[in-house]
Amino acid sequence: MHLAREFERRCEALFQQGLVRGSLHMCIGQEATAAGAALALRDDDLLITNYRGHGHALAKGISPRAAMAEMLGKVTGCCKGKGGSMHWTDVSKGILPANAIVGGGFPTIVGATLAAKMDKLDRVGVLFFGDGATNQGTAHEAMNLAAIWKVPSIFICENNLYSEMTPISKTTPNKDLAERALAYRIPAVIVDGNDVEAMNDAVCNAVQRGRRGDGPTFIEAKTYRTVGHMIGDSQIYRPKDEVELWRTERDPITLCASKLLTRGVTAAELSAIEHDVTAILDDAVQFAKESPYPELDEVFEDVYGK
Amino acid sequence: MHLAREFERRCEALFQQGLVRGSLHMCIGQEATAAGAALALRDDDLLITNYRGHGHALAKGISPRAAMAEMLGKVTGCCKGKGGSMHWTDVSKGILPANAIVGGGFPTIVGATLAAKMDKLDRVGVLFFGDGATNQGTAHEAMNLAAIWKVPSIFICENNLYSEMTPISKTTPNKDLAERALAYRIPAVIVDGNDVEAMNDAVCNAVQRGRRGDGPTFIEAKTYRTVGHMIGDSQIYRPKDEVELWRTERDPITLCASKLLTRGVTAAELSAIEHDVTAILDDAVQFAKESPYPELDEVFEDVYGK
Amino acid sequence: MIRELTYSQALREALTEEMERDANIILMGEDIGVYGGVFKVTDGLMAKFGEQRVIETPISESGFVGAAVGLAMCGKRPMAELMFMDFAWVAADQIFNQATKMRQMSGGQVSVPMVIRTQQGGGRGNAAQHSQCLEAHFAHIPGIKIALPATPHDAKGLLKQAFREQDPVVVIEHKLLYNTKGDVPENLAPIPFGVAEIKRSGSDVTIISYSRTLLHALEAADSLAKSGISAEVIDLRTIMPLDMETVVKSVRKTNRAVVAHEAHRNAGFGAELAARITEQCFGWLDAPVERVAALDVPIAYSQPLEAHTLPSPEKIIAAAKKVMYKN
Amino acid sequence: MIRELTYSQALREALTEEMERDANIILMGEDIGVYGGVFKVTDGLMAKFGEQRVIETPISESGFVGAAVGLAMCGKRPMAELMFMDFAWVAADQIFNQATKMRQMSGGQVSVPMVIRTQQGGGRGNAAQHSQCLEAHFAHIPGIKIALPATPHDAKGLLKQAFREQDPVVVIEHKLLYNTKGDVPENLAPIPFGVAEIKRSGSDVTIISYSRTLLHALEAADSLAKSGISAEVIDLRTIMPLDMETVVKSVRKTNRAVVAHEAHRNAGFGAELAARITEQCFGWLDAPVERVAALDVPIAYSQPLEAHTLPSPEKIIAAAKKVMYKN
Ligand SMILES: Cc1ncc(C[n+]2csc(CCOP(=O)(O)OP(=O)(O)O)c2C)c(N)n1
Ligand SMILES: Cc1ncc(C[n+]2csc(CCOP(=O)(O)OP(=O)(O)O)c2C)c(N)n1
Ligand SMILES: [Mg+2]
Ligand SMILES: [Mg+2]
Repeated sequence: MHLAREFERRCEALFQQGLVRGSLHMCIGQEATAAGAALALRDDDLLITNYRGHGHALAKGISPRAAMAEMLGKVTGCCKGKGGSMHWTDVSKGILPANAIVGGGFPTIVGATLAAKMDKLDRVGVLFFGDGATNQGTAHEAMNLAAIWKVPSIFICENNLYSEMTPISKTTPNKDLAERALAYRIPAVIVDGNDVEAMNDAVCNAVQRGRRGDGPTFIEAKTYRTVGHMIGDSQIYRPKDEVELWRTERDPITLCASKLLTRGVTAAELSAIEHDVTAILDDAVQFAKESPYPELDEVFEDVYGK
Repeated sequence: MHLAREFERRCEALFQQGLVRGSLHMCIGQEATAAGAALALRDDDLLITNYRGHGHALAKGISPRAAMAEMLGKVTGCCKGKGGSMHWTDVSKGILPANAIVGGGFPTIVGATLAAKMDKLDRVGVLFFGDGATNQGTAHEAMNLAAIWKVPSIFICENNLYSEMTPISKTTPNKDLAERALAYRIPAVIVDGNDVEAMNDAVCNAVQRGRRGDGPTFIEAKTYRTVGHMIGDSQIYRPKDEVELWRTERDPITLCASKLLTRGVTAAELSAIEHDVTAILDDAVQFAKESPYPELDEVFEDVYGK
Repeated sequence: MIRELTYSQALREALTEEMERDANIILMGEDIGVYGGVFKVTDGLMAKFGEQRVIETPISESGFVGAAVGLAMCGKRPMAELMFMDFAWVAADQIFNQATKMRQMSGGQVSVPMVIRTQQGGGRGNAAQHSQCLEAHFAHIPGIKIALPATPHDAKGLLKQAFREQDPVVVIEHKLLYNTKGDVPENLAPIPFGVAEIKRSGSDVTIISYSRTLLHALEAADSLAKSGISAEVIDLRTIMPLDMETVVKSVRKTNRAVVAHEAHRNAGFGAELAARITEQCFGWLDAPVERVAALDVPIAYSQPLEAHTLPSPEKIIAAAKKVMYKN
Repeated sequence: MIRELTYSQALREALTEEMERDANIILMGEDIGVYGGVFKVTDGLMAKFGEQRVIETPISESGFVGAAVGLAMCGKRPMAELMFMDFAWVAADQIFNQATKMRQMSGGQVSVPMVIRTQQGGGRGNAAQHSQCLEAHFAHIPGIKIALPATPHDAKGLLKQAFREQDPVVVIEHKLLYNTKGDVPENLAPIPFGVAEIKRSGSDVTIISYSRTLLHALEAADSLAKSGISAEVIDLRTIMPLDMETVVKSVRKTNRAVVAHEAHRNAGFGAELAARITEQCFGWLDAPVERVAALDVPIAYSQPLEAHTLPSPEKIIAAAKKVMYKN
């Protein structure tokens, strides 16, 4: 969680310097969904995330160097600089290309887990998506397919109450998006997405279901991004005290840290983590900055196979 | 109902003669859904149907002459011969263009009824679609929109157990498709679609809700087509006795006739209807046959407005 | 009096004036209300016209584009905003099978006077799923009109006209144009569709373009002038309807043509233009029509790769020199 | 030994042989199982290969085309059948934003070796939403290959090859070809993509075509021969990759070219062909390239209107005569 948060803080700074381009969507405030889920997964389990997926991919094990180099568009990046922030991929860690089309990853995770089922592998596939994504038709088509094909897809909805700048109350009559999954008879649970343990429990259960061959699970993780949808977002669409509340009282990292302290982890141990993260990111940023851009002819590569 | 059935029988014969082209999708066995619904509607209420929509449009008042001429591609057809069987339109009767893309009409009926709501008209809009159509993403997007915008859309699902040649058990985990609407908190009812009175009751209720401003309703009409999906369908995908059962014991016209007889309508009155229908259709076929084809330059008309 | 506006201000003015003129105009799209749209084009319109006329939609492009078709068939004049052109594919059935065909399938009984507003293009590091130019897809399907304004002036005039058409119109903006500035007179009339504008006259070569690439073409023409090449620059403004008359007249004068757009080269609209120019100016052409376009590869995130993929003034200059047989 | 098969038999043979060869091949589509598909191409395959490998899907084109993308990224070779090309728009995001871009966005880490099989075209009275030809849309987006077989022989050979490609391939059939017959040798090898075939040689004019229109072109060539005009007919077979070498060689010999397809003319693939031919044969051309294509109007149901809209041998003959400056 700390790695994800600090990674994005670095990206933010690099964006201001003009080194990170495009749109930068940060997951600050939502890191527990990623950490809780990833702890339940093996390397060969699959992950498809979206434009707000840095936390998920880092938790699943993507190299911070390759990820940071990707942010700077360098040839050493995880996508050779071609994908940028929104398309991180690391097949060796089960991370399939992240998707920047809202709802776009739904059918893909169903296919990916169908492949696993056909090959009698016991791996599962996790899809992360937002509350807004449940309003896309693909979400429904794919959940229905997952249900009838009984594939080990784990649909994790990060319900952060807003799709971009629009509050959920304007876009759906449902308060709980888990209702949507029930329409396909997919078991659905609602968890506190800012509680990394609760998150982990829910995903562990889903993983077990999946590995056992019992089919898909839907997890609605209630959470909140405490930063704008993207850099530059003025956030005029939501009350400042709502943000403040989540930022102070509901911050997943703080919550986790306090829990750990009560359980006997020392403050020194916690700040050791912070130091490690700083070292990792110093290294990653330096690596990324020093790496070269791809050669121009590289554009013709990876369009078609050889 | 009788008109619809006999109309299609004529079309079938004309198809065999090569006068009707394309694919012909008949609604034989399902006529009660149309009749029951149309009786609940005013002329200015809207209807969007699909490629299997002859019954709906005839019940809603399309002229048999114009409809038959359309089947023959004549300039006197309801769409000047341009639309054919799958796109019947009669705006004067509230019949918007029928849609041949499965799921295609969902968003359109929502927009059409939103217009009515904005204009403070108390008219409603009915969409007919099949069980298979509920698996299209548009169905879900549109139902969600209808729910949040509280528009007077009436979604009538003709669940005839098959989407083309595929039984519903293969394509969805749901037995009752009404479940799908509940995911958007749209009130949903299940009715015997072969019982014209039950159908009418359900639609009347939905119409009242719509006119009152209470928003959309979903009606699942359980029914069955006793003919192939299209002409030429060998029907190898379903048991013969299943078809026979529906054709004999569950036929909506027979059921309705027996009910009427028990209620004092005479056999003579019933056969008078049959005679009327024959006369109407004789006239329609003759009119259609005698009508000219459109001039060739007509292809350039109705592409853009003037 | 000269009045400078940005491209987005000009668009906003068009929307405001049209909504004031016609109560049937309704705007629909993601985040277009309170926030005013991610590119801020609809800023303030919800406050002014209310939530009934400025509707913040769920992320359901098929759903709300299709709803616009229904609204349009029932007497409204909806505008559906696709935040990025790339999302047109999510709504493609509703655009291409529904909106464009309703009039014809019904034998003229219904019309679908709706506007799709969207923006396209690269140059900002948005990568492959957020940088595409898709006007050729719209051009291939009869039943829709296509405007691609390059300047604030034309953005306002064409968008105003879009709301007066009887058919679906797609107004395609460019993400890198929103902050560009230009003169927009106070009482600008709608600009009729199908009327190209000669944005710069010249005698040696005709450069035909639209949208942001038009600015590249003008820049190229400046440079070319310094090398003694006089380029005429035509802004098509709408590609459906297409003003071939202006193009043909110019090419018959210059005997050389370059077409330039940001969409991919293969099966791009430039191919149509090149084909038509050749068909209508065969005897006049001193060289085959040159096409400047994006390379036929997905748009990469990395800045040097993206720049290498997209057209530029330099590529237009090279093409113009090529048709002049100069280096 | 000569063996006559219909186009659908040839396709079925290709599927059978490929599925026997490669256990990773999976077929998905509507009604393709027990019923064998509405055009009967997959008849018997479910019985032979089981429900695991021949999957009858719900009517969820985005869903199952997208599932094919996921399967392909994970080592399978799925084929997704779109019953009509017109439904490509329902699945367009999954085709154009996902399947075609995954390899590039991931920097080459994944590949998407999937096949989309579909059929397109008019002539059967299926009206505007079931008669379109959309190959140009596929051609405009890099990352996918496009085959359009005109004969049973090529249908089998190209479909077999489609399952050996490393990338998404769309195999576009034509609804009026399924019952056509032709020789298909017993052990036909896959036909490599990007190799056009001269289906008839000639010296006066080159007619370039593909899919069903190729048959029109051959018919036209027969007629033209009777008027003393010797037409060379090239079948492109795949338009991505595109074998310009064969085309250019022929046009440099005949000095005249007609391109013919059933898709709409405006921004159709014929424009690309005309543009490329002109670019590469400018000094050789005695006349501008003529394009034969569907009129730019939605396809009507009524038989005379539909026939008037679509290309025909007569229209190709007229075009050939035009480039010969004869009537
Ligand atoms: C098809 C499509 N429509 C719109 C967008 C623009 N967009 C990007 S993120 C986003 C909001 C998504 O909201 P949600 O699903 O709740 O996820 P969150 O960003 O809150 O995590 C939108 C509308 C897109 N990328 N794709
Ligand atoms: C998008 C799309 N996919 C597929 C088809 C082909 N098709 C036409 S009817 C049909 C079956 C529809 O089944 P259902 O919704 O149950 O309606 P029914 O025909 O049984 O009334 C299919 C697959 C189509 N027209 N549109
Ligand atoms: Mg959200
Ligand atoms: Mg059905």
